[in-house]
Amino acid sequence: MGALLLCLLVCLPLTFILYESSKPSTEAWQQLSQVDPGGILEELDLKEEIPEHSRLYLKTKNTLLLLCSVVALSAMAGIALAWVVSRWHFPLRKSMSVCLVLPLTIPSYILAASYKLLTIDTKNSLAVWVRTNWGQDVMSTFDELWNFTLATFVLTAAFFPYVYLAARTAFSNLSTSYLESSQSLGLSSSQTFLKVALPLARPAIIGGLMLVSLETLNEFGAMKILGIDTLTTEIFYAWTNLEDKNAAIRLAGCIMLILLVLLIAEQWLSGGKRFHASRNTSSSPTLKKIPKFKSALVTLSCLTILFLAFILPVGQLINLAVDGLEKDSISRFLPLVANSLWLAANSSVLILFASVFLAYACRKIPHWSMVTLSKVSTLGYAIPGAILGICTIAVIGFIKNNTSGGNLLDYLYYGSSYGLVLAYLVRFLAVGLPPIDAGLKQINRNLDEASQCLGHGFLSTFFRLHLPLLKLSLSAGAIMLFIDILKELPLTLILNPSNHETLATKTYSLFAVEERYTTGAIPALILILAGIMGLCAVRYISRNK
Amino acid sequence: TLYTYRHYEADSALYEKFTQKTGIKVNIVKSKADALFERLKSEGSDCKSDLLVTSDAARLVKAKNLGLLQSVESSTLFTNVPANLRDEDNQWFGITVRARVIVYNKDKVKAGAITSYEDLTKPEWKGRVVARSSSNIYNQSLLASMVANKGSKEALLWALKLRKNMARKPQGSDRDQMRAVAAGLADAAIVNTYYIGLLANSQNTKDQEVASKIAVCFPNQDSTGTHINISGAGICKYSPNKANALKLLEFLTSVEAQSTFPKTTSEFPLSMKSDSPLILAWGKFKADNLKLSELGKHNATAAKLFNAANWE
Amino acid sequence: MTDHSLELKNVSKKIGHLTILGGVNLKLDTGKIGVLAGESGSGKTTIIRIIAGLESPNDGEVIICGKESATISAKGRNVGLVFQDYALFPHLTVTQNIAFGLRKASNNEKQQRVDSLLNLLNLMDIAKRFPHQLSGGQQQRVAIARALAPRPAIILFDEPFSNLDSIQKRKLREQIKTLIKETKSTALIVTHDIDDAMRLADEIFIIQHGKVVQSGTPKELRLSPTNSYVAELVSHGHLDRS
Amino acid sequence: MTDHSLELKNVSKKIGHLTILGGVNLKLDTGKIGVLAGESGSGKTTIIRIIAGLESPNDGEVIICGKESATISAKGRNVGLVFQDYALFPHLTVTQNIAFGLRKASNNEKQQRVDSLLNLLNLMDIAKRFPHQLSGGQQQRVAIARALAPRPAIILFDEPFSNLDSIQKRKLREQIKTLIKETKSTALIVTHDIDDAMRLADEIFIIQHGKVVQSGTPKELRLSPTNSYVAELVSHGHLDRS
Ligand SMILES: Nc1ncnc2c1ncn2[C@@H]1O[C@H](COP(=O)(O)OP(=O)(O)OP(=O)(O)O)[C@@H](O)[C@H]1O
Ligand SMILES: Nc1ncnc2c1ncn2[C@@H]1O[C@H](COP(=O)(O)OP(=O)(O)OP(=O)(O)O)[C@@H](O)[C@H]1O
Ligand SMILES: [Mg+2]
Ligand SMILES: [Mg+2]
Repeated sequence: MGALLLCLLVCLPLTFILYESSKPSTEAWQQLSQVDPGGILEELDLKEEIPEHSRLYLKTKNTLLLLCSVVALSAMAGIALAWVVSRWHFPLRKSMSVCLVLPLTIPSYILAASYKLLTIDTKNSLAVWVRTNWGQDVMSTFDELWNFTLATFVLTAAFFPYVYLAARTAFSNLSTSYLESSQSLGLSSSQTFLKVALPLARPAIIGGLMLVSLETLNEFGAMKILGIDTLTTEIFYAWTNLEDKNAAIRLAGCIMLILLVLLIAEQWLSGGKRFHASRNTSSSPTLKKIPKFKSALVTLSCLTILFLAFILPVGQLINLAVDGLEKDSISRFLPLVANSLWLAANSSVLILFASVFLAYACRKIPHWSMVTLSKVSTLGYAIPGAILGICTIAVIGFIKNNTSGGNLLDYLYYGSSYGLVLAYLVRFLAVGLPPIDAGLKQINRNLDEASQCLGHGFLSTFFRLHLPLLKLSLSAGAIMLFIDILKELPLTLILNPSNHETLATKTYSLFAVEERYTTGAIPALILILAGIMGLCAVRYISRNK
Repeated sequence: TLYTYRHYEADSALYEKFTQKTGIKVNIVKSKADALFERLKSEGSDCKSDLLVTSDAARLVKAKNLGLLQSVESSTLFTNVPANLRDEDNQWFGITVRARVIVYNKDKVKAGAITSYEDLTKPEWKGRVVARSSSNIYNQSLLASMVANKGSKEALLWALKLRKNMARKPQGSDRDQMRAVAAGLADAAIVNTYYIGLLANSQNTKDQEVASKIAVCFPNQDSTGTHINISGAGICKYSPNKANALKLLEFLTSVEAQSTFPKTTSEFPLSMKSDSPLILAWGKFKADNLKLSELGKHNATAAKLFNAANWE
Repeated sequence: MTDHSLELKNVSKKIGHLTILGGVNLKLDTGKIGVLAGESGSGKTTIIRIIAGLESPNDGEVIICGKESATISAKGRNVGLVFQDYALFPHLTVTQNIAFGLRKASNNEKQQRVDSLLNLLNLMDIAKRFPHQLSGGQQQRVAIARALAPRPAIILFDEPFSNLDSIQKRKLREQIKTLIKETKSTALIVTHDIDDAMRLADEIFIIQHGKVVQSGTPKELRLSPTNSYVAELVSHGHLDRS
Repeated sequence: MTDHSLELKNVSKKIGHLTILGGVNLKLDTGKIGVLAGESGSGKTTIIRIIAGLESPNDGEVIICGKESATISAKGRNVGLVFQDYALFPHLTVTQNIAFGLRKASNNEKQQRVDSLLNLLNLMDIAKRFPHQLSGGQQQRVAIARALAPRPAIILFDEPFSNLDSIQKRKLREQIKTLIKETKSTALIVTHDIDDAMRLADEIFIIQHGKVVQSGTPKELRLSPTNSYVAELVSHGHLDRS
């Protein structure tokens, strides 16, 4: 019942999107979906200028290309690192295992900006060199290729920790006896990985990959900075330039269509064989000893990835901030820290509760409708935050005009930040739910039954059995939620009450709007630091629980 | 409450100054322009906001057309803000001015080689121009001004030819265009004046280097004049504190406030006169005295033309 | 005296199109020990799970302590169950596992009960360990202790001695027998070991293909088996020696 | 003839401060069946795991097929192992579980081998099921089939018959005995059932507190047990009948 209510809350903006998309198409939509819309070129006898493909086709192609490459790369990096960290013995393993989550703390647009700053000179001189050698056309292609590669790289660096975290949790929850029996049947460790560990960790990994896809699909800032056009940038184009909200929402509908395909694929991939681990997990897996040379190599690759995805951009920020500090002081940003942390912590806890609740409902009522319901409630993440924001505003307006609950809504959304928390809930359920769902799936149902037979009810079983066993998954979810909310921008920009700024909005206004990198680097660094603090806090709490 | 799209730090300082002077507290909600409009629309008569501040005249016209603003009669405003920089119905008023100019690489282009926006469409400029994406409202307003001045066919041809002369796909910010010019990737770019100022005043040595390599040309001095635009504000239709809002708006256009803009954000004051060294160095120029409300009218057309011209 | 009896009336269970139980009838009086025997896969565990309320039958009645129990959840049945694969809680120590079902007891009572069970099952040395640190037989004994702890009216054992060595098994068998007789609870034991069956049972139920093919005291089964399977099964038991 | 002998020399194992094995000596010739018996928690599983290479001894030598095997990983030992808790792969069907160790075989060979094992262990009806859809005894038989599939030189069974009914057990016992004698592989079987031990073993090793306290043929043990524990243990076996 509560699950239904939760879904309803999430579905309101979604329904709004569906409703809007079902309206007849507008002129702006033609602008997007046709070559030579309105026949302007044809009228002027400029037929040869008519492009081959419509905007929509090109952007969709871009989006899908980017999606595929980022997802593939993140999967490779995330899974490989998680496996190595949870099963092999090499120098710095423990610190690596923690540090590889760090790239998550950098907002993707900051990563993009910082890489753009780092590479722009190289790119420009390379482009000149390419032109002098191969001519103008090649340079154009080179330029686009470079942007695309850089975007793929930046997004991968920003998002692979989602896969890493999910996979690491799954791998450490994996019962050793499966791996041992595979070994005793003569399979090498790489075969064991492919045939046993990977399939068993698949639900969790797919959850992580889903997050990466969602993030990639609705990435706006980084795409703008790196000059890549995707469906999401197109949404904003339709909304602000063509001044047509309907077309924008229709585009959001397109993205959700892609997502629906992904969701069905996910269901198809993991749904056919619904299995539950039939073993209880045993703690502290034995780490595999590997040759010195190999372990050095592993450490080195981990360090390289960490360097590229975290140390280098942060170093760049520190460098900028040192310049900025000459003119500015840190103190004026400090009040923002408390503000942001409070908001992020509150919302994370709330979303975590909601996620546990939903995942639990699915376990108790394994009916397809329940599962679908829980899947639908994660769709909120697919919509760009800004669109979700205006949909929320529209829904509030609608409710206020038709009912008398206006004062409460006013208080929630304009007088306080609770409305923002609710909006976060709609958006970030997709971050909280998968790790917890996957974690719950790894708990043998036998244990539930044993607890029941010993006279424990629903709640008691949950608190005494599931909560302790879910510790790892919960902390992974909490880390992702906390950091994600801390970074969240478009929703916060649209829905925040007056005089309410967070580190993210501050950083954004300095970094992206004013392009004042030196001053902007200060709140950016504080933001990253706050993320790291949150990470430590979550680890601390989960250790002592 | 003030709804603003301007995210500039310097603005906050001005609001603080205003509070000191009058004791009126200013609450700020920063957001993207179109999100602000949505918010105002949804609030309707139950409005929480008094003053709407945003950059680009086209957006202000849009706000007016959406019925979000109200007319005000204020002699102070009438004297402070020139007629072409405010609304005919006095619903919105300019606060600062920026011009959209052409910058070029000093080493590669002779001074005087470019005189107009149209020059860049000539065949000899093939592969030598860069500009940012058409989804940027500054470009859209520039094209809208051409539609207003010369009609949509000419405007389309201009966009089409310029797009073909571009060295690369439109991308990045105005800063990036200047960097490309400095690096020799292209020889000319279309940018806003205050970006040049921000680059030149930057603490970053690389930025300063870029600024030193480029020169500014105020185009179309012999014809329509250089395209200018404003940041402006209007009082919300259902403002709960209209009197205070008006005071703030008057303060923003006052000489005291105006004199700060050239220094902090490198924007022109409404009077176009300033003792800021950079702006002095650029010298006087003839600005397009098209009524800015015209821009709003042709904005939608401009967007379609860009689309037709395949200028992403 | 409270009624701890157990009765299944025509219980059947299907999973998909597969009939796992096809009308099981079974009756066990208070204080008696029943044994379910039968070949692997014949449905013994399923019967046990239905009695415990972990699975609901497609048809038929389950009467526990005189009450029709279809509507009573596993939690409310006052039935203890030793799982075939133990299902020990991996995050709890042996002591905590055993105390898990003692919710209402005071700390002192808990302590006493756990201690006496640790003693009974010879687990004192490993009371502080976690399940993954135990040998197979030790895990099995913890599972038995855990099920006994809340003193359920009816105790169900699913292959409780499969991982114990014969000496220990014999000892435990006698202890459990005494315990059940003393507390006047009812027990239903699944075992593949006909020796166990013969020695423990007041009544034996032979299951074949999801049905009770014969039931009776060990002697009865021995003397007049209904079919060759039962005959072969009981012929290996050592009733004579007990 | 290849040398499939197995020898442990003074193997000891500690976990933390706990001595689990204190110098185990054990020798088994090619083609022989050895049985490890002993009370629960005495260290039988640990010995098996050390031989399989899943655990490394703190001290002593493990010699498999004539080679010192400390440096050979579990993968390279050509040793099959039936786990006490089966450890079936939950994501694979019965067929896939059994075929798991057959990597180098052609598809045709695989098919044949799996079929013959399904037949041997009477699993044909449930070949397409997943482990969680199986009864305890069925799971156990799948585990045995999986270990036998790659025809390892040495097969280790950890309580392989604990969940099987006596009729099936007797049948399987004989089949495995024949199989091992035919293929001239070596087997080491852990069992708590002294009956099994007496019938299967060429050599029995009695483990007590992490040490081999006596070893010998079933007859030898029966006739001259070294201590009262061994005496009690073997007295319940039915050597006479075999
Ligand atoms: N990780 C561990 N930490 C501490 N003690 C352990 C650990 N693993 C096993 N032991 C102890 O080592 C001893 C030997 O265990 P092992 O599993 O070899 O016994 P076993 O002979 O196989 O017993 P069973 O017949 O009950 O299976 C047991 O007392 C067990 O409690
Ligand atoms: N989820 C399921 N899907 C399909 N068949 C199932 C499922 N669960 C159990 N079965 C089948 O039901 C039958 C009865 O299973 P049950 O576990 O009750 O047997 P059992 O008598 O306990 O056997 P054992 O002595 O081997 O434990 C078996 O043939 C088993 O394969
Ligand atoms: Mg069973
Ligand atoms: Mg064992």
